[in-house]
Amino acid sequence: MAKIKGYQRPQTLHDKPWHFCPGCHHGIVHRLCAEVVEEMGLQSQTIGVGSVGCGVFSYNYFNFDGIGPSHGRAPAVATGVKRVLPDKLVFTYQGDGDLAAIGTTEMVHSAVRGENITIIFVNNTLYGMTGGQMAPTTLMGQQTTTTPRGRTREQAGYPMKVCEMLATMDGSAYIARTAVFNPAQVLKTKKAIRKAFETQMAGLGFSLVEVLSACPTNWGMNPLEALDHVKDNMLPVYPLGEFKLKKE
Amino acid sequence: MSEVILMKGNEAIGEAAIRANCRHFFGYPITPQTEVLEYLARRLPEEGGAYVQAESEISAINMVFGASCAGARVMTASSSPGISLMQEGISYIASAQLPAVIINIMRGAPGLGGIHPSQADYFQSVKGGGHGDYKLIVLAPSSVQELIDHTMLAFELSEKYRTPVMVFGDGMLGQMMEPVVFPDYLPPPVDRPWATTGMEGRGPNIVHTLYLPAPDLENHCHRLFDKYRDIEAREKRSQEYFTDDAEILVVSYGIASRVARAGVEMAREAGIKAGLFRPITLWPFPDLQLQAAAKQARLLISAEISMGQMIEDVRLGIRDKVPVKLFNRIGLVPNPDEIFEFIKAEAGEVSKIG
Amino acid sequence: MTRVIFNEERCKGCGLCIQFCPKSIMYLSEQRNRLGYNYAIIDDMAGCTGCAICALMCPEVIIEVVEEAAV
Amino acid sequence: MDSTWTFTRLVIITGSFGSGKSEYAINLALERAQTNCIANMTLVDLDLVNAYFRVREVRQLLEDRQVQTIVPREDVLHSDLPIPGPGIAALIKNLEMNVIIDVGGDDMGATALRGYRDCILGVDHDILLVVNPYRPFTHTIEDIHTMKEEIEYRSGLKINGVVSNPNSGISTNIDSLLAKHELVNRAAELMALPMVEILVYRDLFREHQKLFSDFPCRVRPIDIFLTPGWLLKQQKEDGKKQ
Repeated sequence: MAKIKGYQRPQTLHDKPWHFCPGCHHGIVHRLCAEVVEEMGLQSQTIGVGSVGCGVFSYNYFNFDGIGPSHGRAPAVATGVKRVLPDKLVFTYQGDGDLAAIGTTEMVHSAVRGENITIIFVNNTLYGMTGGQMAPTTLMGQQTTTTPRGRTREQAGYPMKVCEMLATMDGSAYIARTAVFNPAQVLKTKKAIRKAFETQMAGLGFSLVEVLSACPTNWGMNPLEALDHVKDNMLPVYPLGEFKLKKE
Repeated sequence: MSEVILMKGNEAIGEAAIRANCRHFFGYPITPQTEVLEYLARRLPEEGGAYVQAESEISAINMVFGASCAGARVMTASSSPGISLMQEGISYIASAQLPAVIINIMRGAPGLGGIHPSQADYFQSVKGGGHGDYKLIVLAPSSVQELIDHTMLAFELSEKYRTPVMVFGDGMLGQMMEPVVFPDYLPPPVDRPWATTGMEGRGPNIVHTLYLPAPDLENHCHRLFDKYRDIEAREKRSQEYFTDDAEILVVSYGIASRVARAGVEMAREAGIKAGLFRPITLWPFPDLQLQAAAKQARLLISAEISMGQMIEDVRLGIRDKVPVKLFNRIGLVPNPDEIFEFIKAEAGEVSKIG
Repeated sequence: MTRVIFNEERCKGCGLCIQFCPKSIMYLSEQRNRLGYNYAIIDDMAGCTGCAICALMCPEVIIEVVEEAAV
Repeated sequence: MDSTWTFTRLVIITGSFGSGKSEYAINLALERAQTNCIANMTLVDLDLVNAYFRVREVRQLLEDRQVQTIVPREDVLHSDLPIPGPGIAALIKNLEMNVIIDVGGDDMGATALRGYRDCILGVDHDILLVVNPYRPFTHTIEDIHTMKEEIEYRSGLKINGVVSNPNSGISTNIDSLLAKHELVNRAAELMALPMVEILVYRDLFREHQKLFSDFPCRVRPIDIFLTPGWLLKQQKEDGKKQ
């Protein structure tokens, strides 16, 4: 009885259960990163740099070398790794609090330097780990524990658009925003991650893939409602697409 | 390579790092340390190394964290306000048990302070600085030659114990020029089986500092402190001048210890039985050596360019058996006359007590 | 023939696989697994085309789709 | 060898970091003001790249000995802000004034000269390169040549004389001094620049006065102003022990 692969869990993921809530998109994005590493044959050549937030345990799930840095500093840590090991695949996995708030400096300047690393940026418009506080990417009017009456311009300004900003940097080589709210988008996200990793392995410079993601628990929705929320409310603010594509 | 060459302290640190086979440096400009960066920006590319001017000291120390994870011999340098920004990273480096060398060319503080020499980061570096239960080996050179020797020693100790080591200088040491000789010495290379270099031929390596279950954290801290006890047992270093019969023992480190030595020599010429005890490691503090050096002492003087920080370790070290007084100046390196006058006045007091 | 293998004990019952199954052959079980979730199951395995969209959407990575050659 | 060098009224002193420019500038200014009784002697601290050991630290001493100083204004005097003192351009153009400018080290320091280039070119001037081959980036003839070209490139000005300062601090002895002076000589020849003078610590000069009395170029005994005396003494004692 021959067994042919239809879909099989990648070797680049340890066989252990996630800590994520039901319907959390972190699981999908983790899996896609692992699949691309495996498909590119880079398991033994990859160093993943985690973050602080719901993605904090990424190094426990990925079956390749991993580092747990402090909050927001992953791009600096990845810079250090990459300058020592320029031929390896070095990527960070960061949420919107980690990347777009406390880690803004590190993110911007690794793009400015054209640091040859990849950032996988999971944007779910709030701080998941600490229980749903406002993030720089929180939508206008969105209720969080620190914007109990909804985000207002007077109090907290406007959502931060990471891709649009980083695409203006000469050092960035591949910048894309994707989502995972349906199968087609999941495939596009995987393709974008692959392009980002390929950009890095070709030495073209800084790459970032922003994945619009659901946080059903903190949004107060069931997983299916959360899919619609991404589609209906996040897409108008955070349009999908490739914002930068450097070739050679 | 035993040729004499005239070097500024900050340049000497940079060249020492290169001679020690350090090929990765991450830093941020700040007076009076900037020449370390400038020197390495010029020299590291010549040696095939990587130099990155980070966007902040916070980023610099985290680049050091990453480079050390990747198995490199790595260094950063800054001065007091910049070292404050690095404290978070230092705590992580200590917890993750990564080797790294951090140079602090101290300047006047608190706040923005001034650009003049200072020793006011003693508490910060010796007593913690970053969050949590950890220790930092702190070496206190007192000459440009020792900046070289201690930078090399710092690499050796940090790799031997997998712990961050700070070389504790001040603006004057960083800026002054002295003739130096680079020793024929190379910190021995150590295996780094824990490094995250890609899992070729092995399982995944993970470097992290998160221990959520309370017993895990407790065990982790005990492991760290077992190591620190080992360091305390082996690595206390100090130097002594005229301590055999010293009734007044000046305790001083770094640039201040050189002034103190001159002051002690003046006191000796004036017939006062003064001596100098110079801690070379500030942590671990050489308390046993201090006790031995102070066996004839009736008074200890802690001479520092701070408002009285090391004096606490001097008191602890001598177990409060001998009174300890403070001699200090802020914003400048004192003149030996000043220390001499202080010793002379105290000697008068001591003799009155009989 | 295609077979979808669930690691039912790790299913958190989010329902994304069910939502996107083009053949609508999946649903949540009345039973709860050891984690306490109603887990996803397939009623009519013969109707499965092996498209693996369920695996594509599953955030838990607990679905494997295999083809078993006829003996 | 040119041993009869005469200085113009504007002497600009350049060189690598730590070549001894500032000490030379102070010694030269004092000699010209006191021994040669040159009036209106002014020393300009244009070292905008160092934070310590600058002419400004001995400003009082200089003014007590008839050398006026131009240093950054009081509120930024002890900062690391690269702000030149006031009125330098006017000073350069004023033919009544005798001026020595102590420039910061390397091409980085020489950049500060660029802004004064046009007024410098309008008057008679000397631009001297102080060379100490014991310093890391002027260790070889090639390095010295490169240093000269970098300074000229950044300042937009031409160096017209070399000052030899072959010292390794307190460990300098007569043999090492003469050996490295020979290297500076060869560098000067290669660059087709005259040797203005050689700088020798005063005690070494005294010790070997005879040798220096018929030296092929002018010899200037040098006093040290910017390193504290106690430190020099200690360095000397420690040097002897080794």
